[in-house]
Amino acid sequence: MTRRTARAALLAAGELLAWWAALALLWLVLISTVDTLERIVGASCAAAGALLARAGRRAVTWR
Amino acid sequence: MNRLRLVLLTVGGAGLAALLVAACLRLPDFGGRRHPYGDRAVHASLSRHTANTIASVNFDQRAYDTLGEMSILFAAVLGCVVLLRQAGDERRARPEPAEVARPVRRYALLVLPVALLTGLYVIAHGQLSPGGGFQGGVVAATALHLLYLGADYRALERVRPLGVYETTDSLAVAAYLVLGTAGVLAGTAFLANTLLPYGTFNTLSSGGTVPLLNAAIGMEVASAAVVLLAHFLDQAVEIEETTGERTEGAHER
Amino acid sequence: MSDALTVVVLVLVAAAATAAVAQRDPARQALVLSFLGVLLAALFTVLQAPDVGLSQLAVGSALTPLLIMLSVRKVRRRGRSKEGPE
Amino acid sequence: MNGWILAATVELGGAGAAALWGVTTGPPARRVIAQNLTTSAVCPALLLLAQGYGRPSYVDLALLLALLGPVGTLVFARLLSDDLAGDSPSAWALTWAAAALGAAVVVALCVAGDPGRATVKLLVIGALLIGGNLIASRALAGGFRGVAGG
Repeated sequence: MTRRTARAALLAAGELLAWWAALALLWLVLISTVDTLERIVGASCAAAGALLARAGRRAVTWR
Repeated sequence: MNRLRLVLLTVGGAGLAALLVAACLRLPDFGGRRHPYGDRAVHASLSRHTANTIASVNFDQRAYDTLGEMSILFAAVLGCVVLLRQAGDERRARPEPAEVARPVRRYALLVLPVALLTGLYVIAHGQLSPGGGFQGGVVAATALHLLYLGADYRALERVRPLGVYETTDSLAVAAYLVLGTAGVLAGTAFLANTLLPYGTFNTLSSGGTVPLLNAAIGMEVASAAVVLLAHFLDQAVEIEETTGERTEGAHER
Repeated sequence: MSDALTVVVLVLVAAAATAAVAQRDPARQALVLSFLGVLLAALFTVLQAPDVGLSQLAVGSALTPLLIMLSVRKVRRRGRSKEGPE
Repeated sequence: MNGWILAATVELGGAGAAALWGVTTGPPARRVIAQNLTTSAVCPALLLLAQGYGRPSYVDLALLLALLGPVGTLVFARLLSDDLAGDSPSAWALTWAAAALGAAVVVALCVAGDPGRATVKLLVIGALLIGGNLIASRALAGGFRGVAGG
């Protein structure tokens, strides 16, 4: 049981991390000049996007 | 009655046409070289380190006008919420699950976060490049509705707690007002851009309060659009009149 | 010479706006309206007003069609329930 | 006026007039196809204009259109699915021609500009435009058959 939950948590973390990395890369492509604040804002926006991506995926397949 | 309406329309139209022609005759020529207002606006915007002059006009030089526009949107959405509420003779039917073709569903799930990120990018860079709170907020709100288009209404309802968006809407309006009042407390004027340092030109932190006001407007517009569309969707998908309920229910299944 | 572009887009916008008014069915009007919205965004870009163009694009390409088509669906559903089962 | 703006004029005039004619006449099936092709007609023109005016920030308009244009077509495909059920509208030749136009413009702009993050941004816009166009065409050609009440 614990093994299964651990596995599920790992999968969830992996999914979120993959989305976060892809979206953060996309943010770096969209902006023109890169500085620290830009990176921080981009990382948080990518995190919001990753959460929404996972929530949307679960909402559609969970039935 | 019909005739009266026509006469009224003609009189009103003629008056409007006369005023428009009179205004057109006094306009400066199209594509001229002299822009007295534009030059002053650009100068003021550059002196406050705001790269996008339009953002400077909207959120600094004429931030009070934007407050009015924001209140209009807020009041309009409030009116729609009141008008489109579930009435006594209406009942709520569970929305039916829909089977959407697989590529369309995958596209919706893929574009959903990309559109949200683009909306946030447009909001955050309002003072640097074309865009701002309104445009980005609408894009972010539209992104959420890809779930309805690519799957069904139940999927959208699962990621959209409506109360949160209603609260965010009000909080964002309050945030704009608080930022304005902070100017008064700091000893200048309502919504005056003197609170924060102007920052380095053409970076995310430039423009003083412009990015903060932009973010407030972005939050307000995004949640207002979500709330508005939620009530339209409720009416179009869920809410049914109870008259002839049984036959209609049988027909719909 | 660059006026040619302005003229082309202005003529297209005028034609599309007239066509949108001339349609009788709201669903078809919504189709022409969304086309008009995208064209207007191009016109604003040509007139060097990208901020307004972005607003028009954001509102006109997906949000307005969705609002109109949801209203059309509601009206049609109500019309069907008034008639009773077919 | 430079070559980019001239290309945008020709592209916008030709494709815009064709789309206007398609969207205002004929059965609903033809109108939604024309509405879908609007995105593929105007988005490359916006990219060309950004290059012609020398303003990289105008590319954001094309990005938003490439994202939201197909969403608008999905709205019509979903909420008009009853009207479209009779003759499922598909015009794959036109769709692929529009995709080729978008690809050609994006490639031309990538070659003309310096390689860098701006090039990647152009490629992202091109991918969104072509992918969205194809998916919207797929949705029109019976992608919402299983949608009844919702």
